[in-house]
Amino acid sequence: MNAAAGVRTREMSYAEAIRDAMDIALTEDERVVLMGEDIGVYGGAFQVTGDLVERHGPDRVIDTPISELGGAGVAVGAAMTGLRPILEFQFSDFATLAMEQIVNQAAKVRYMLGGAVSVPVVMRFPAGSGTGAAAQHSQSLEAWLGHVPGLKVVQPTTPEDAKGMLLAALDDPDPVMIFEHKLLYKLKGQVPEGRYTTPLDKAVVRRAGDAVTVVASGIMVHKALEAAGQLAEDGIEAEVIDLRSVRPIDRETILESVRKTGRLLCVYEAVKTLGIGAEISAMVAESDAFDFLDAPIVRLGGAECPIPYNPDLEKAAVPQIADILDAARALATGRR
Amino acid sequence: MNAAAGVRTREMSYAEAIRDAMDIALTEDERVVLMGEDIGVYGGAFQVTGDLVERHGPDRVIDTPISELGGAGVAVGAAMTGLRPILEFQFSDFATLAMEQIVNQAAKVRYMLGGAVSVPVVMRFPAGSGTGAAAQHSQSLEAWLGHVPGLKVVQPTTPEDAKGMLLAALDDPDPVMIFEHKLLYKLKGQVPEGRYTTPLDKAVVRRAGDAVTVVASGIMVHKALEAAGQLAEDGIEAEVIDLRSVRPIDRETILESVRKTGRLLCVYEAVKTLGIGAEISAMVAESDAFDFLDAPIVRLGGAECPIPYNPDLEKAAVPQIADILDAARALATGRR
Amino acid sequence: MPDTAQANVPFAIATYDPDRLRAALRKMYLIRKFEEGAEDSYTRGLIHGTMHLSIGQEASAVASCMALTDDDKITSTHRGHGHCVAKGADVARMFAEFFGKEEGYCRGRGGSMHIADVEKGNLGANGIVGGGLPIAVGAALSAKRLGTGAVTVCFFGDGANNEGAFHEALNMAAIWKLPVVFVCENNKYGMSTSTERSTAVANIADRAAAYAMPGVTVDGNDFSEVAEAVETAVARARRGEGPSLIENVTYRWRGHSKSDRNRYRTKDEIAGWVKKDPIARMGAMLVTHGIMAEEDIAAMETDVDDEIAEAIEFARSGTDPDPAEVTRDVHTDRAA
Amino acid sequence: MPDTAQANVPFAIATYDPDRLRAALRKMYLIRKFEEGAEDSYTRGLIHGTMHLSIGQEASAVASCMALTDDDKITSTHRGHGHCVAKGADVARMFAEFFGKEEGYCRGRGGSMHIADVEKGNLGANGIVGGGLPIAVGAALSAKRLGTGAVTVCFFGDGANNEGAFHEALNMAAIWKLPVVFVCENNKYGMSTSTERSTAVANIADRAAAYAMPGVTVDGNDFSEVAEAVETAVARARRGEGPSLIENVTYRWRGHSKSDRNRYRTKDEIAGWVKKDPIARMGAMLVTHGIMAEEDIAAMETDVDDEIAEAIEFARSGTDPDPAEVTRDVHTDRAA
Ligand SMILES: Cc1ncc(C[n+]2csc(CCOP(=O)(O)OP(=O)(O)O)c2C)c(N)n1
Ligand SMILES: Cc1ncc(C[n+]2csc(CCOP(=O)(O)OP(=O)(O)O)c2C)c(N)n1
Ligand SMILES: [Mg+2]
Ligand SMILES: [Mg+2]
Repeated sequence: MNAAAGVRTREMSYAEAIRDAMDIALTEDERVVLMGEDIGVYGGAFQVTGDLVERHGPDRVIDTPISELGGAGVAVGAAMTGLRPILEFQFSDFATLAMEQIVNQAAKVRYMLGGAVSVPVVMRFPAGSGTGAAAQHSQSLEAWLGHVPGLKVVQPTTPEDAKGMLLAALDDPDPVMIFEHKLLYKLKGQVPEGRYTTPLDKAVVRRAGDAVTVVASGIMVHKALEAAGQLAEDGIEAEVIDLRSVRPIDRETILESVRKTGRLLCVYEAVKTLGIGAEISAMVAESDAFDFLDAPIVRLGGAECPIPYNPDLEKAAVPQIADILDAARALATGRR
Repeated sequence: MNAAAGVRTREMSYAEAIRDAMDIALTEDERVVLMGEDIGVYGGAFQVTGDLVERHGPDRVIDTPISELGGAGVAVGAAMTGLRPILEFQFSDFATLAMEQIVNQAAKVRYMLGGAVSVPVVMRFPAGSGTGAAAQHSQSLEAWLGHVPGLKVVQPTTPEDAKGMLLAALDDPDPVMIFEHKLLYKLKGQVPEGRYTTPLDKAVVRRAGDAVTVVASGIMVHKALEAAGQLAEDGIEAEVIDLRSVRPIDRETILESVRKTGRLLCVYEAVKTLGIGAEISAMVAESDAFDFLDAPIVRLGGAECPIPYNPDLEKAAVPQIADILDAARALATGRR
Repeated sequence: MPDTAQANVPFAIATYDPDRLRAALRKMYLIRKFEEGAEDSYTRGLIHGTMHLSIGQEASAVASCMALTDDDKITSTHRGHGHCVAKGADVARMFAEFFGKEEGYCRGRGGSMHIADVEKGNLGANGIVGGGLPIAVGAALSAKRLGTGAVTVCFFGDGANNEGAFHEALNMAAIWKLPVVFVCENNKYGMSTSTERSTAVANIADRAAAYAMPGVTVDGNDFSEVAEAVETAVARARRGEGPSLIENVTYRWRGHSKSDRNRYRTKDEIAGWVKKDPIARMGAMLVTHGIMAEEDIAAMETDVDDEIAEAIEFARSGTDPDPAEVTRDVHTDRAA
Repeated sequence: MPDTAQANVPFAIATYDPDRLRAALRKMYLIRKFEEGAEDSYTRGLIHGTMHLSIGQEASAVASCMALTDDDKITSTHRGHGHCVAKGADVARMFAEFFGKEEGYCRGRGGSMHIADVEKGNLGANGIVGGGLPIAVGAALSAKRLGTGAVTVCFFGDGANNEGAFHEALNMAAIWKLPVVFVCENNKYGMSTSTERSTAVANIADRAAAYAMPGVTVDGNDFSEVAEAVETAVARARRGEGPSLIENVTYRWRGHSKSDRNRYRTKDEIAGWVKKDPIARMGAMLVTHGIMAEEDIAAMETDVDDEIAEAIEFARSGTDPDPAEVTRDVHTDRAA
């Protein structure tokens, strides 16, 4: 997880790392603009844009009205004509208002026009539960966008990746959707200074092991790593893969691990049915790695309900470390 | 596929069967209203509502302005307060404008209010490609709604089911989303007269076989049945399951078949990645049926691109009978 | 309605009997002290999540509900505690909701942002800005079609007026002449964004002309002005003449939510509005017109303090939901 | 601009030199005959899918583009052939698109509903009603931020004016004073739904007041009136004074699309509008003012006929896309 040797790093939170990326982009490239609700003087609902409006002015850090569909469309139109907009949704749930522009326009314009134009727009979606904000402010909808050709969809899980992937997204000529888990914003980590990019299509092995492959996404990576630490005490070495990229999925990294461990556990916060774990499982089950499987593929996903308000219910609605431990242990020790 | 013995049936098209269901509902139940764009004198973009406005008047068969988000919200509010609205989207693609009301409101209101209210709304989505209408009028987005707790999501494939499932949806106290493939509207079949309901949560075996299980959804059921007919000539007996229900999935019918055949092919028109086949595959791979699998699970889904305009490209973008034949044959004859 | 201009008596005094006026003042105190109790509970860590307080806006909530019976409906917003109390909710069950208890209006599933009281006609707060607008139109459609005579008051904020849902909802209500009253609580800001920065017109009521409906801007801190405007609009709606738009100009004393640092407005501005306290003004009006004495008001305050203290106690000692029931009420129990 | 009122000379005659006027008339013929050629090709089964013809609306398309250079942008609609021609497209490449050929503007991927000509500033037709409105605002944002001086003309239909996207787009354009001109082509119907039934106001331009922008309703079949209104609005936009809304009242002679049975309007109504033929009126104006003789016009028609015939021939003999390339151009080729 550390940056390459020799590069100066600084401790930053995940939110600060994103801000740092945007600051670099705004400074280096006139075409970059930020758009979103209350991203100016308020600093963003999660204080991600922070003081950027003071540094770059309200013409570059643009507070929009509460108009998610229109805001997305403006970003798309601007991206088609020379700007490089980064659009912040205040909560990923509000993407439900903008799916038309994201899915019918941003994702498809290039294809529909036979390649005559690109749409270099970046959209940021604060996602996930755990804040007591209940059903309409806690969803994990990355699987929807993962189903849409034309989009790239990522879920960075560390401050370093959050910065590197945002800069990579800005370099990318096509629309990139970034899902940021709200509970990660305060997570600290070492972050390389200056400009660097992190690939948008590569998973990464966060912990090596041979007993079971755990593919986790978003905040579940951290829970999986904690669980793996505890499993190691029992002599079970779990390999933890941070999915990072929802579209495209880094097939090879996952298959390689499964060929080694023969056991696969997918962990994600989104509703289990038709969440990203379904795709990972299916991808493995139709690959040559199928023959290496020593046990059924297990998925731990969110409960089949909206996110409830009560904190105990809220916890019960998404996988917890104990659930991962139980599932991984059963998987690593059962069958064949 | 035939109705129970003794019941009078009549040949109707899929569109006529839906209209018949709505006619019965409008006649029997004062609370039923139809809403949608050009469903009145125009008869609906696909002539599904037809002459219902003449029979039941414009207060019951309501032409809305072109306001998909608002229309969905009006239907939700009406359903919460005593009406039983059936909302027609002109094309399922336009649901992208209404996801907020469908997903944040219709699906969640009951849960968020602790059960204090139900939202008996039915929404109909003409879906799929094959009409030359290109990327923004040809999508298959049922997997999105299949990912949303609180919704029931179905894809009827015969005139009989189209009628029975719509009547069942109207009887259901919760929101039911019906995806209708446009190319099926003209399909003819025997349809029982009068009122009957077809379960919203049951798959059905359309053809029995023991060599390979083909789970198909929507229009792919018909392609799979054609393919199965050809396979039988080669002595390969495919079992074809019509999924019918995307949420919830009828686990038992599928697992039972896989336990028998040991081979599973999922066929669906939607984009392959994160389409319904991913969930079916994952569901099987984490079940006890995993141990019965003699070969990797194969999925045939749409290409990873928007639906193109050119007819040959359009065909290349979704599974065709030849693709099903190839895949089923390879699966039935390969491995172990 | 009495000719108030001639007598130079405020509309409210001329229209409502003293008991109703005293009850209205009491409700305003109940809201104020409910909010203070909620804030205090939050600050002491007894409540999680976030909340949006309506202190300073009490006249708008209470006066807007004067024209309504329990059969009439309201739709509310994220800043909805006041509306809920105004429509007749029990503060004990409201607190129980915030404490996440089974005794709460949403059995602890909804929390502040989804508080509802369906029996009294409050269809619910809404976490989606503008989400309630089309739902209110749907409730009005039900009333019209089913002939219940009910009117729906739709509360929304100035920020919501730039959502597409506003436009679509008002247009549909107008073309169908539905019994709904749109009450915009213009408290000058949507989060940090002033109406000057977000909205192209000076007064939100100016937009009524775009829907050919009456629009009026009133002093939202003047109980009588608000009551008069809403009574007029409700009467119009009951006569079948269609919707109206009323803009109550008011101010929230507190930050947008708990995370607001108030960087977008000055202390002076806040202090100026505190001087326009709607409760003090209502009290003064009742004293001036001999409906209450100062001591009566003091006694009322004490009484309300007691009610709030008891309500909090009730809530604290409520029943915690069972995490095993996390998926309860996703669907309607059809046995019930 | 010349004082046309005094001289009693139409604005267009006083403003444009004879060559431009003749070229404008020629474009109107080109549109008319393009549509007829498309219709004929469709009827003869040479083109699949559907299409929306703009016969009868040629003045609106051509006159609205008079004020624009190739650097200026337009966004278009599903009824977009006329806009495309007006902005300078080559009809041969347009036909090639309809025939699904590689030589088409979208290389056969887009078809009629996505026809675009990015080099000439046409950002594309749109299959989503209202979809182009925020995109146009985005293009205007680019122009303003990058200081290009370009103006965007946003075409949309009367039906689109009830979409939320309309509201959000016009509001943002207004608050940010962006160089965009909203041109509503009010042809009385959105599909089968008349503006009387869909829209709360009599004139769509009445809604301009809701965005504090100038709004004007003009005879959309009068070339000069339209040109004058758009020139005024474009000049205003170039001066940095912000957007305008222009409503061109016009009529489509043909059905909405190929499946329309015209049950919502009378033959008389259609015949009445055919008498107001915008091309005949433009021709008459040019003859009256001595810019063209009748014979010149006849010769022009023949010339256009030839161009159309050649264009269709070019299209028919074009290159069919290779189905193996179905996923090409989903993403930008970064090597390029
Ligand atoms: C669709 C949507 N967008 C954004 C938000 C985040 N948000 C919650 S309240 C709010 C401000 C709303 O302003 P206004 O309508 O004026 O109501 P007020 O808070 O002033 O009462 C915002 C932006 C949301 N909840 N829903
Ligand atoms: C969002 C959306 N809703 C519905 C449709 C289906 N549809 C296509 S054109 C049309 C009518 C549009 O009317 P108008 O904007 O007046 O344009 P016109 O066809 O009259 O030129 C409709 C309903 C669509 N394409 N997109
Ligand atoms: Mg406000
Ligand atoms: Mg029209």
